[in-house]
Amino acid sequence: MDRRRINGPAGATQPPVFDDVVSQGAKTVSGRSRMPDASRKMYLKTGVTPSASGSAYLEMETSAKPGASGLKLSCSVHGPRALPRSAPFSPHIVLSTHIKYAPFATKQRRGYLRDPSERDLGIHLEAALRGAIIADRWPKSGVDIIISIVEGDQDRETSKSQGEEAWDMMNALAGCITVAAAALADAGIDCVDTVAGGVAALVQDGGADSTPTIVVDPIPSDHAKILAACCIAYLPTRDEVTNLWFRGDLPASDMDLYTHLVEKGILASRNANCVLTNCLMETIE
Amino acid sequence: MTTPTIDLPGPIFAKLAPHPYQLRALSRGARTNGRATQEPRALSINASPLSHAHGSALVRLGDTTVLCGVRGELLPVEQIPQFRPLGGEEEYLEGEYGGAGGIGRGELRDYDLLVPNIELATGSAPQFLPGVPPTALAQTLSTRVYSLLHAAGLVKAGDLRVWYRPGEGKKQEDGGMEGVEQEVAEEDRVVAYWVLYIDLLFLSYDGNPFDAAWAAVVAALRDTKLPVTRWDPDREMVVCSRAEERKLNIKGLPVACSAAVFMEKEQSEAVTVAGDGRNWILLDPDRLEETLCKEMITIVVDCSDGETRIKSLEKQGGTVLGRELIRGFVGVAEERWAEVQMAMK
Amino acid sequence: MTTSTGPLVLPGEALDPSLIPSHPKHPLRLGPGLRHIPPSDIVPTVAGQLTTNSHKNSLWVEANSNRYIPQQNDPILATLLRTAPDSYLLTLSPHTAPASLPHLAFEGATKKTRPILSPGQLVYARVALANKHMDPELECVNPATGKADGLGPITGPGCAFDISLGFARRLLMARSREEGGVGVLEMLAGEEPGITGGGLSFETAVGRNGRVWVGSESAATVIVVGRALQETDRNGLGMEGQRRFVKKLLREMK
Amino acid sequence: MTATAAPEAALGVLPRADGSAKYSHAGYTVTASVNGPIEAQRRDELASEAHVDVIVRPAAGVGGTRERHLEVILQSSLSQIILVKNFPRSLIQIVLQVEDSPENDYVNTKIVQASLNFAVMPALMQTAVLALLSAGVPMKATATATAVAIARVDGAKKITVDPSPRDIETAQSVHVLAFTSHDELLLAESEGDFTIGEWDEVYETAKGICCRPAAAAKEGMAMVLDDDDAGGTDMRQFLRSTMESKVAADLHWK
Amino acid sequence: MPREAEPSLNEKQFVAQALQENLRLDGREFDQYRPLELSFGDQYGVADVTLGRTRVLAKATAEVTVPYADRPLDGVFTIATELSPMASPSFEVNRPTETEVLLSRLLEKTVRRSGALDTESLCLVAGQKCWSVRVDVHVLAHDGNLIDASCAAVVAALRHFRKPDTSMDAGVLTVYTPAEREPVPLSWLHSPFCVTWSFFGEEGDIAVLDATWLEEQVRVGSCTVSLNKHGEICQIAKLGGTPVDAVALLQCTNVALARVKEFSDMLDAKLAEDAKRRDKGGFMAELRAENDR
Repeated sequence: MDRRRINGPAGATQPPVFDDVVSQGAKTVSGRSRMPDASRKMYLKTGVTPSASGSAYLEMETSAKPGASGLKLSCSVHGPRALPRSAPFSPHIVLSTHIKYAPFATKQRRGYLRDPSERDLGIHLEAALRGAIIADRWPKSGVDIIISIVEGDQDRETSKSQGEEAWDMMNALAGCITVAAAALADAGIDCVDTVAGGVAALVQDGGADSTPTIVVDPIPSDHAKILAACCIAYLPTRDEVTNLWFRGDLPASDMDLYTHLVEKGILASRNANCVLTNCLMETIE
Repeated sequence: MTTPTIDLPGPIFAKLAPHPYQLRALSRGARTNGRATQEPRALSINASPLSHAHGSALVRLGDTTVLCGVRGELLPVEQIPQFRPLGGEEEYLEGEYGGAGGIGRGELRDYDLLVPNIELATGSAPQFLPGVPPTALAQTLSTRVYSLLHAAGLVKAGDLRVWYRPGEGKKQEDGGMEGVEQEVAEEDRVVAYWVLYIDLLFLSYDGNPFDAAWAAVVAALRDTKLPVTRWDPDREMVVCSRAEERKLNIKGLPVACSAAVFMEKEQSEAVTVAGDGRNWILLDPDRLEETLCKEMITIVVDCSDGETRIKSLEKQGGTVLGRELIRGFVGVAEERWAEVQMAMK
Repeated sequence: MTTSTGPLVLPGEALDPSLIPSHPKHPLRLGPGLRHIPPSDIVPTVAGQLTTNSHKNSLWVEANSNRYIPQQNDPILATLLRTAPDSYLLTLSPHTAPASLPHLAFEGATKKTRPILSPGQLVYARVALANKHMDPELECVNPATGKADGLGPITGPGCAFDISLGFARRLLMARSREEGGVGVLEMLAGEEPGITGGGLSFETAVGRNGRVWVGSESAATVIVVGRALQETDRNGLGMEGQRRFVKKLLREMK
Repeated sequence: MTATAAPEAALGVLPRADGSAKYSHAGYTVTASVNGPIEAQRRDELASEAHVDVIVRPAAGVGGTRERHLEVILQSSLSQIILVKNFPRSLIQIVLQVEDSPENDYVNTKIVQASLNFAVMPALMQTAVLALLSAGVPMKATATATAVAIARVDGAKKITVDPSPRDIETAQSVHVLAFTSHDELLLAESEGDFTIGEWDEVYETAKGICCRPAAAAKEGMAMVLDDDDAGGTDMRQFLRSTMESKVAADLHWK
Repeated sequence: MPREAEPSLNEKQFVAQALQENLRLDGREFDQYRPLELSFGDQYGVADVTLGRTRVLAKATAEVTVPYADRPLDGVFTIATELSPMASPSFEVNRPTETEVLLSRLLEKTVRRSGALDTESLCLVAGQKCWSVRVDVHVLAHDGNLIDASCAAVVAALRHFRKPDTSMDAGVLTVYTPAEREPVPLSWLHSPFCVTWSFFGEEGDIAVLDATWLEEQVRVGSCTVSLNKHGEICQIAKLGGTPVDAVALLQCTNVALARVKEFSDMLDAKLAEDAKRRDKGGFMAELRAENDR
């Protein structure tokens, strides 16, 4: 019981149980409507939080499947500002990243306290950005990067039944990286390059024995099975990867599969990067 | 404090000496944000931006942006320790809206069926960074929304009840407290309640949080559709239909209207003593103005059915706003109501 | 008797002009509990009894309280907190910012001869400087004469007792018995006829900050004096009550 | 116990606080302590004035958001009447402990999420003011507060002063108003459903209780005890007489 | 954080020295308590205990709740001790000090673990519904010996408390409001009290009861004995401090028993007296309830 919030009834409340899902547990595959290399449409806008030094809002086009909506992210950047006296000396800027799902972001209501998965995302994001920021330009100072996941990519029910939340988290992370990059640029914090995030996955749509294919920007509910996926933070002009998160297992048969997957991941982040640069251009004009 | 003679560039002056800055602006007839004292910022509402919530709304009040999501979850009566079935349905009928025209009564409050919470710590402003427990401001806002929800009787208790009707239609003519004692299994009975989690997320903060938050709550509730439910006796649980949804019956349209009093004297020192200087009533104050004002007022009015009903009045932190000014302010609130009503459409 | 007592006043109340003394020569002097709001308003800030002294042409609000607010020239009984490079830091009352006592503010003190005090030491000092924007400053020497006038670190057996500020003021009155209505000390010292077993030998140092020091070779005496003072203060004993209580104490001592 | 009983107050009930008061009225009993001016903590130190810290503690259960709200309201109102400018960088701490609140015999109360009804506000405000006076904290003015409820009793409008929880349940609107001793509206909190006309009536009623001109009050102490709903208790006179007895006790020796 | 004001060296030395001469600053005997006063509030379950200048208020309340999964047949019983700045500005809300932790632990052991309250009697529907009884301890003024005063207040409050009446029929639980049925007392098994000794002198050979705040700041050690009037010891706590001779401790417990007997008798008397005072009130309530039906 949190004495700083309004706590609602003492007894446990349950999310609604629907007549249809009760009967059938199996998940429906809507099937992918995009080309393997095509990312979903992305909407990006900076300066949504004027009082912050920089901010950005990102929205992913909603996928066809009802109930599963698009990703909606709001990011604000505060700083650079002097570190508190108590903090130890730091020759470069100290990034603190904070990612939080809104209570209504997912099918299951989220609590107000950060859970481990949200912390993980924060750590990945931190790693992805550290490679992009010119950190030594602000010694003894810190910057806060705060992202609210207003709407999660997937409805968690399906991802739960799949038992693989990670795929959602990867999509979320890719978005977070891109929106954070936009917000940083909006804050005028010098970066070596515009970093953007992208996801590629190895999916198996046609039953167990079909040959798996690689797609970018996957939506788990579109695919029967996701074997593996990787989320990549990538600096296009320098051709550098600042963060790579791989998960799943690749069939031993094809040695190059991993490399292909990463390449596709980079492709995905390139796609995102186009949107990012366009958005930043507009703001300049 | 007097206005410096050297003319600094606005932003710097504002930072160095916000009060004289504001004072100078006002004596020139406009606020630092360019608005007239009685001029609110435009309010835009966009309904159901969220897909996972049962109802939602995004409200923009100038640079204050708040997102409200309403989500229903089911609370079986056996999960309510202090639950007390009343008699037949007749009993439930009295006191539909939060009860007997009175406030602080009925199931809504007793069983905590409405759970509003406000989150400011989203980096919505430099002073609201995450990782800290809700500030006094956040807690105060949540409480105000909570009280107003009940006081204004916005939500109908009936909408949140889940009935089990074994013999559809047929009713016992039996009510009263004693009705409780011989509870027959075959009677129609309430088996569960919907609990509405009303979560408010500030994406951008530039003052006057309450007006924005309250507008978002009302809009989100008006947007809320709960799935139609039935009690499954065999599985002993409430089952919802995917196909059918029911809108909530939201009573009236209460609109919040806030203002702050800016005193000529920076220090509230000379309050109550002659010559405490000029003062301005700033409608819909922004972040800077809030920090410069101590006295605040919020009036919540509802003009839906012709005459103006006041749902809440909160004035504190000063002695400028007396009876007459408050009476006058009701008029301002009425105008605001009309504007917000348009925005709600 | 030049001081006359007026009615009860509450903060912010308008004063009846007839109560404000108007002395031909002396300027009007406002004492504690009043503030002057230009041009001509005099307003009470605390609840108490409006009191005037037509002779000094002064006006103040008589009240009692517990929280000491430093005033220049007040004698106070302070506890040493710690030592700073060139001054000692002392507490006048709990939870307040410490007051500073320069190392050289003692009788005949030089870099070499200054007294070395250890934390916890009680010091009887005078408030040399007090204003709301600075922490108060103390001295243990009369700057005019360079004499200690009884100020300085408190040594020898004895104990300090907490009393109300009003009571401290009464004890400090020139004729504390007649004006302040405190007789216990004389009674215990045996200067009061009809009280047997008096004649205790002890010394006292009263601090305006609501602390009184009682020193004596005999611990029993210290305790009796201390209790007599606190009882008189807390239970508001009149002369007769004091007499009775003192007798009781002396009986117990036997 | 009964809601119509006249208010009662005792000052200085907490021996170790600078000021304290116990106040019971309309079924509420609140004890308040005031400490200050004391040293403020870094985080809430104000350069030019004292920080007024208000803490409200429910009788049972842990305080929640509701208590924070009450604290914020009281804090902003009390810093208006306290002379905060006199004590820069310091802290004036007011702790309000609810001891009893009228129980509603028709409901079994929930405790875990203690949420004080805002009809407790007048009691809190009054106790705080009394405690401040007893602590001798300099103030610009005093304040008085009251609660009023409007109910529809079979069609007719009924205005109830100091409503009981039962009244509040069935009321259409509940109002809390506080006035300074200069008859200015210091605080106004209303919730429910009412018109500005009704609020005017409420205002009149409340003002009659909080700001009865001293002249009327002078017509004898009887006023204090009179508590018919029409007039209601004369809060200002009550405050006065309470302080009179306190000061009389303090200055018994004069 | 304003720290608690330390007494001056002179005071400390004097207190210690005086004790050597069998003298206490307030003239009490070593084994003498300050006058203990107990009063009950208008409502059931409110007890106000003053011990000299120390004052503690305890309020007992009850509500229906869900029992802990691991103890389906037990009710919930909690004692909440949260020291507020009212006791002293050095206490902060949500920042437990050592004093606070110590106090709550001792009350826990003395009252809760000793089974003073029959928690099984609080069970309403096994595993589903039970009473949650809660005592909030509010320290209003702190002039030493919080433990003994608080314990007395808690016990008094619980003995005085009445919880709403309930009935079960056809598996339906009804909790009656006070208007419908007079509330009923808790099923109480025994009344433990705390007696705290403070030790002074190099060997801690001087033992003193009911120390004041000043004495507590000078003492070299302390020991709290909790027992009921039958001489059954619930707990003994001597947490650190100068070692004390075991035999001396035994002596202490004997004296403690005598004190506890006095407390018990005093409490019983007060309760009886209060019951008489309420008798009429109770009757009125009955009437009110009648009219309601």
